[in-house]
Amino acid sequence: SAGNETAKTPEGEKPSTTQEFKVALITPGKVNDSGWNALAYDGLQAIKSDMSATVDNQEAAGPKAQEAMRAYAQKGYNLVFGHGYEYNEPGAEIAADFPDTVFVSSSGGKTAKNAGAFRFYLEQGFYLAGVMAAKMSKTGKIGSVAVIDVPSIASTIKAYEAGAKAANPKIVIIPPVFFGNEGDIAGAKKATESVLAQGADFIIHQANSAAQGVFDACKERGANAFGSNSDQNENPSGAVVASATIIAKPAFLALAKQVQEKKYEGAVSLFGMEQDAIDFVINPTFTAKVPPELVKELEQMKADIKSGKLVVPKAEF
Amino acid sequence: MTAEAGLHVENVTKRYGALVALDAIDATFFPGEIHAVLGENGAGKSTLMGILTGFVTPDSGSVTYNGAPIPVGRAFECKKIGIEMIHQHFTLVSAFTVAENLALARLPSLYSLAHVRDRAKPSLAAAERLGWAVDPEARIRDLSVGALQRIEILKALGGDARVLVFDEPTAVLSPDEVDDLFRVLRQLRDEGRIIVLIAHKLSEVMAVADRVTVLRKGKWIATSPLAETNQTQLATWMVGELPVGHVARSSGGGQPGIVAKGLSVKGDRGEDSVRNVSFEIRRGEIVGFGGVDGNGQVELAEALLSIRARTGDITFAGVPVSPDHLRIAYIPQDRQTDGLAMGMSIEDNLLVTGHRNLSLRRGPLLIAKRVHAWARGLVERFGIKASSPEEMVSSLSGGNQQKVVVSRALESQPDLLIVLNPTRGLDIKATEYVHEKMIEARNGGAAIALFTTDLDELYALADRVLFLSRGELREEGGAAALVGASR
Amino acid sequence: MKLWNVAGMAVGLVLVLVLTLAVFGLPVGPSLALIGEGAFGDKFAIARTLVKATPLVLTGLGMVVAWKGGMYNIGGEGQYIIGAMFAATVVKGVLPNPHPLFGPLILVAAVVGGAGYGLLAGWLYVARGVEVVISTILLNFVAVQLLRYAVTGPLQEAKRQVPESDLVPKALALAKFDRQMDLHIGTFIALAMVVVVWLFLFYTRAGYRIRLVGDNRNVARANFIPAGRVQLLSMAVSGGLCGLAGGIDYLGPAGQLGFNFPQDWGFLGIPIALLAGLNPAGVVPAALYFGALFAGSDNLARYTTAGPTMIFVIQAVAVLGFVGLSTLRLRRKTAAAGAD
Amino acid sequence: MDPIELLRYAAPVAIAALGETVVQRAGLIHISLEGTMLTGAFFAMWVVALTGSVGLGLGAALLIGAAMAIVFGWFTIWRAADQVVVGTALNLLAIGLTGTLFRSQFGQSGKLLSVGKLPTFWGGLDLVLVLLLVGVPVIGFLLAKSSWGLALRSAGEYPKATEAAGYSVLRLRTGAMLVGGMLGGLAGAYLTVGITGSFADNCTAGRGFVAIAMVTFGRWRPWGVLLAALFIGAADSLQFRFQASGVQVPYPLIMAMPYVLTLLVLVVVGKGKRFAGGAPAALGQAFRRGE
Ligand SMILES: Nc1ncnc2c1ncn2[C@@H]1O[C@H](COP(=O)(O)OP(=O)(O)OP(=O)(O)O)[C@@H](O)[C@H]1O
Ligand SMILES: Nc1ncnc2c1ncn2[C@@H]1O[C@H](COP(=O)(O)OP(=O)(O)OP(=O)(O)O)[C@@H](O)[C@H]1O
Ligand SMILES: [Mg+2]
Ligand SMILES: [Mg+2]
Repeated sequence: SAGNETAKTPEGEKPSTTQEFKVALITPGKVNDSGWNALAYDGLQAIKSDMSATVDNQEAAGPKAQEAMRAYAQKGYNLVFGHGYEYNEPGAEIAADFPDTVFVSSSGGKTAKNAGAFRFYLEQGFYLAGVMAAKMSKTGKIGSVAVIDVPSIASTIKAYEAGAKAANPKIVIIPPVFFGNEGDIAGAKKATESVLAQGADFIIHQANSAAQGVFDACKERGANAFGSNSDQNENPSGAVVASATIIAKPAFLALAKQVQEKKYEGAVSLFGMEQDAIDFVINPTFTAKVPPELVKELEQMKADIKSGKLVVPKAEF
Repeated sequence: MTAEAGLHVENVTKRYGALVALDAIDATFFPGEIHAVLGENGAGKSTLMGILTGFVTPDSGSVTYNGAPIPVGRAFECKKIGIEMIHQHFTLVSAFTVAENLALARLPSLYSLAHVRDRAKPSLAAAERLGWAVDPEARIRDLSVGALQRIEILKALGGDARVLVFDEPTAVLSPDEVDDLFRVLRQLRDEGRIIVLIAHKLSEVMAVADRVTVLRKGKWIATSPLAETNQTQLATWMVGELPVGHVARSSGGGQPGIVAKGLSVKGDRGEDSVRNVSFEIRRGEIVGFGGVDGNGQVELAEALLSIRARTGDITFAGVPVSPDHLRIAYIPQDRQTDGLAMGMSIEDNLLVTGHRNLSLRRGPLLIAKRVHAWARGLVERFGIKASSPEEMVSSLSGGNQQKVVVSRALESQPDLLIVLNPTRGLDIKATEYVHEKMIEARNGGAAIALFTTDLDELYALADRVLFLSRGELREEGGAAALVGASR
Repeated sequence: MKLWNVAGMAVGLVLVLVLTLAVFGLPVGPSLALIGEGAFGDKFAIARTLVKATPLVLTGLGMVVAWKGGMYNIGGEGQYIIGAMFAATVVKGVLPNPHPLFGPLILVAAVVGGAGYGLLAGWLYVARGVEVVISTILLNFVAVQLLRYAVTGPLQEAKRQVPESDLVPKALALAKFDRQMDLHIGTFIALAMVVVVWLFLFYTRAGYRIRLVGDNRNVARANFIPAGRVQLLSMAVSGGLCGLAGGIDYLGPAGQLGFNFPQDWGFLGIPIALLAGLNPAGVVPAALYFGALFAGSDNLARYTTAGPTMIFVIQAVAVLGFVGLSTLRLRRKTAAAGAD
Repeated sequence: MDPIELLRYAAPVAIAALGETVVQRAGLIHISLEGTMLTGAFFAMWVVALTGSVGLGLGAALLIGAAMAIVFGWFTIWRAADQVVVGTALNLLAIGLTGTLFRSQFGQSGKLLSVGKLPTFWGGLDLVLVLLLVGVPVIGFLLAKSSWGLALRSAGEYPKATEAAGYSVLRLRTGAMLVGGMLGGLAGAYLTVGITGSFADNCTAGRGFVAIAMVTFGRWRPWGVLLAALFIGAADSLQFRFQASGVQVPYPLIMAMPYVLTLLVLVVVGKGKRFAGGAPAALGQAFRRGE
């Protein structure tokens, strides 16, 4: 149909076979942010290596977002990931113009025949972090630091707080502090210190590339931090006690396979611990300091989450 | 070459393009004398002084000081051997304190740790010697012009200069300040320095100079001990024979025009530039304001234009001047700063008045066709030498630039026309044409204020002649009045 | 500018580009091919070039008007954002009844918003003596935060879940010619504005006065032209054009407001205006040059590992190369003038 | 907040603004200060990551800052090119250069970096903070009283007077740019090897622009500029405090506060040259000899 007929293969690229499977990723930020965007990039690379697909990625947001989506579709890409809620509605709309391309956004609720969304249930990991923090906090206060107040971030922090409250109703939760600028490590550090100054001794973050600022502040003040998005337990600061991680590969591969096998139908799918897409990993060098009962309890909770016995709260967006 | 003490100028010539600013000038300035240099505007005084002090490089000729040639064209090195110039236009940083300005003028060595206070010391000591009370911490912008002139002089004295060239230091001073300056000049002279003084006012020259040299249109005219001459003689040397006879007098007694009463105006530095003047210009009359530059002409003109604050009344035809019922046109003194947008074309510069011309526009729009035709017409009628009206005004010669300013002002058919030196830089034919046009405007009922330093022009055009001297108006004419001889 | 100079400049800029690619270890041939393909490869690519050039034409025109009036407006970015926010406000207001006839009204709102923000900087200068360069830097920051506030507050989408405004309803979005192509009628609005601004500057009294005041304030003063008011006008027109750019990007390619809405088009108006020699007509080729460069380097970033940051290097070098080449030319000119 | 901590977080802006004070006093506006800081931040981090020596890192930042300043100066001072255009381009260049190098050196999908930091003493002071505290009075004194400062300021006020006094405006301005560039580089370096020990794309986050505004806020005086930077730093801390104690104000509005405050100060100070000093009269104007 129209999309593929008019699209040409760019010169200088290897000649395309009809079977060639092409996947693109569009991120709202830089893929070297060690967080949200980086994990999607890793997912894309997995599609490349495991399915020998042709992959490409571009950073495009705002007015450039739709243009980038169209650009890939015009080139006959089979699957275009838009890594954020902001790609959902436009994706569903553009999908109508490019019936041979599938548009999938990370989070969001709009679907079409060839457009949909998938969402990582990172709240599960954050919930467990909240439990651990509440049980281990000496000051009885815990907090969080994040880059901006967007729903995907706010929802994880809510889950962290819910976990903490569930584990210890008396725990004091310092409201999250936002530092506003993706790369601003110093800002993240200062924000963290303002939370620590309120007495918190456990901090979780959604700071992406500025996370080092959070860890650094925790280390200097002898507080504990949780890693997020990826496994940050080995951070040289030594302040990370555990990480709530997204394992992007299975989700990305699963979606790509569906598309390749032409089985994709616009849907909103959720990837959580059940799909091995989310995990909560305690820092091995820290295990000694964690009460064995707590380790056990956390393992049990993971199992309960997987079995559906425990449902972690999450916001819709 | 004489090894005599003093500063010797021999056969110096300086050209600017076709203009010969100095034509084979010889002059000698001796230690222990105050040597005045006289001449009309544009006679070449500043150019000669610039050559003496290294700011201007002559085309030919030599300058020696105590037998040795000076570092020609290198002001900085001239300063080192003790030759300093006090400029006509101050080079003071207005945001700085007095001490900072004095320090800045002392020979630079950026890395010396010398404190501002230390570097200002010699100048401040000189102030003390001269009996001037100077507050080193005062800001330049808070000072009166008289005080500024003193700072400008002190800058030079900080370096123990042996030759001091003063370019029109009295132009902005009050009589008391002038007297004080002269006291200092004499004191400096008595210390054995060479003092060169440029002044326009003969009375001042008579009061202080030991010797005078007169230049006219770039030529040496005379050098004489003061005792062997008098004001009339000097005036004649300066301006040549006085023109006599008038052309095309107005019939006189036109309708009432502008009446100014008790007008006082401040200059840019807050000095009293125009003091309590009153006069009338009727419609159909050209009133000429003679006098030397810097005596309040620009300030008075701008006050008449209502673009400068003033005290006193100005009425036109009996009602207070207001732009709403009065058309005013202006030919400014300095065409490059106030008259022309140098980055624009001839046509655009004509449009400065033309854009208000109702026949050239429809509502907010300018009608291009008519504008082009109109501009072409002006260019032709005024003989502006240009390939087309689209040409950049900056590529025109000075005279043709002047024609652009003059033509657009005359063309706007003003009720009141204020004109400063309208023919500066114009050739004879163009001058005649401009004069004709001004008379035409007068006959058409315009009231015209003509400020000019050119006697020929003054007498050729003005129906009545007044003289501006230090911001005051005088009725008496003649060469002596022109050069501000009378007090 | 003589045709010969333009050609020389173009060759110089291509050389600069080649050099940059080589310095960063990118294969020059294939990279240039990718850039060329991304900019002109097919109708889609050409459309992308045009769409990218669209806001640049408008912000470039905006800078031309301000700078012609002697106002060093570097607040195009803020004016662009505020313009888009005004447009979004109107859209939110008419959302229950999105009749296409509201389209012009929305763009007018964008112009008004940008003009108001430009006027603010103008007023700060004319009335309070605050340098336009400084005030517009600050106002750019304020605009970014206002946008963030708006999309998490008053302009947030109906469900109040994500920091975005609602998607512009189809009826109000700028018309497109081909659903698969990016090209929208905003591009033609921008081209029309070139003509309008050109007429304004050269065929109206107000435009004439802006040019005159920018060239020599004293002449204006000596001829009863209120320079302050004229400069305010130039800032308003300048801001209005940048605001229009924001409105068009909002109704066209973006379709909604979010944190990432500003893409530096406001800043890039500055080099565009310079490249155009402060001539409205010159803005078109200048914006096309940059539009093609961006579309091309986006393509380079898409299909190589050059990465998005490499694009900035290419853009920066393109501007510096141009400035360098033009000052070289200037110097030759002044050297020739000084000789007589 | 602990005063030393306040100083530490205010230091990047304060150091950059101190340099910018020198630059503006000489009549230039260093629009690419942001980019200069960013390259300083990156190169300091990179050199520390390679060599492990914080001293070398700081040295690298000084050098790269000077290099950026030279490029800016070559265009704007010696070629009289427009300061805004060149500055904008150099800011782009800095983002591109640091981003590209960062990726090529530390991986496409990024890495949280942690490199060695400046050692502290006396309860949190470090070499750079001491330098800042010493630098403010020293630069203040040099500007106000020394030969160099006097000549430099005259170049920012009335370049013709500078030349009449026998100094080269072009050289003075180039010197000022070197100081401004080195301090800009150092300011960036302090972010990466002083405060965080880490680098991320665009980690200066607009501090260079804030520094430019703080010079105006601080009325072109080193002490004033330091106070302005501390004020903004304190406002920023307060802002975080608000958030952490649950005060409900939309945080973008809080983040706009420093800029709005600066604007308000400028409106109040306005044209009043007399109120604690005004802008250098020739600020932002290119100087061409013989005009
Ligand atoms: N830099 C220059 N370029 C071209 N012409 C010049 C220059 N400097 C002076 N002239 C011309 O040389 C002539 C002599 O000028 P000069 O400044 O010496 O006159 P002056 O006697 O000092 O007059 P005034 O009394 O007005 O100061 C004038 O015609 C002037 O226009
Ligand atoms: N030749 C002139 N002489 C005296 N006053 C003038 C002259 N030309 C204009 N003015 C006055 O200067 C002011 C500004 O002139 P301008 O041409 O802007 O008036 P305008 O036609 O009302 O324009 P606008 O539409 O900008 O108000 C007005 O008060 C006008 O009366
Ligand atoms: Mg003179
Ligand atoms: Mg009017």
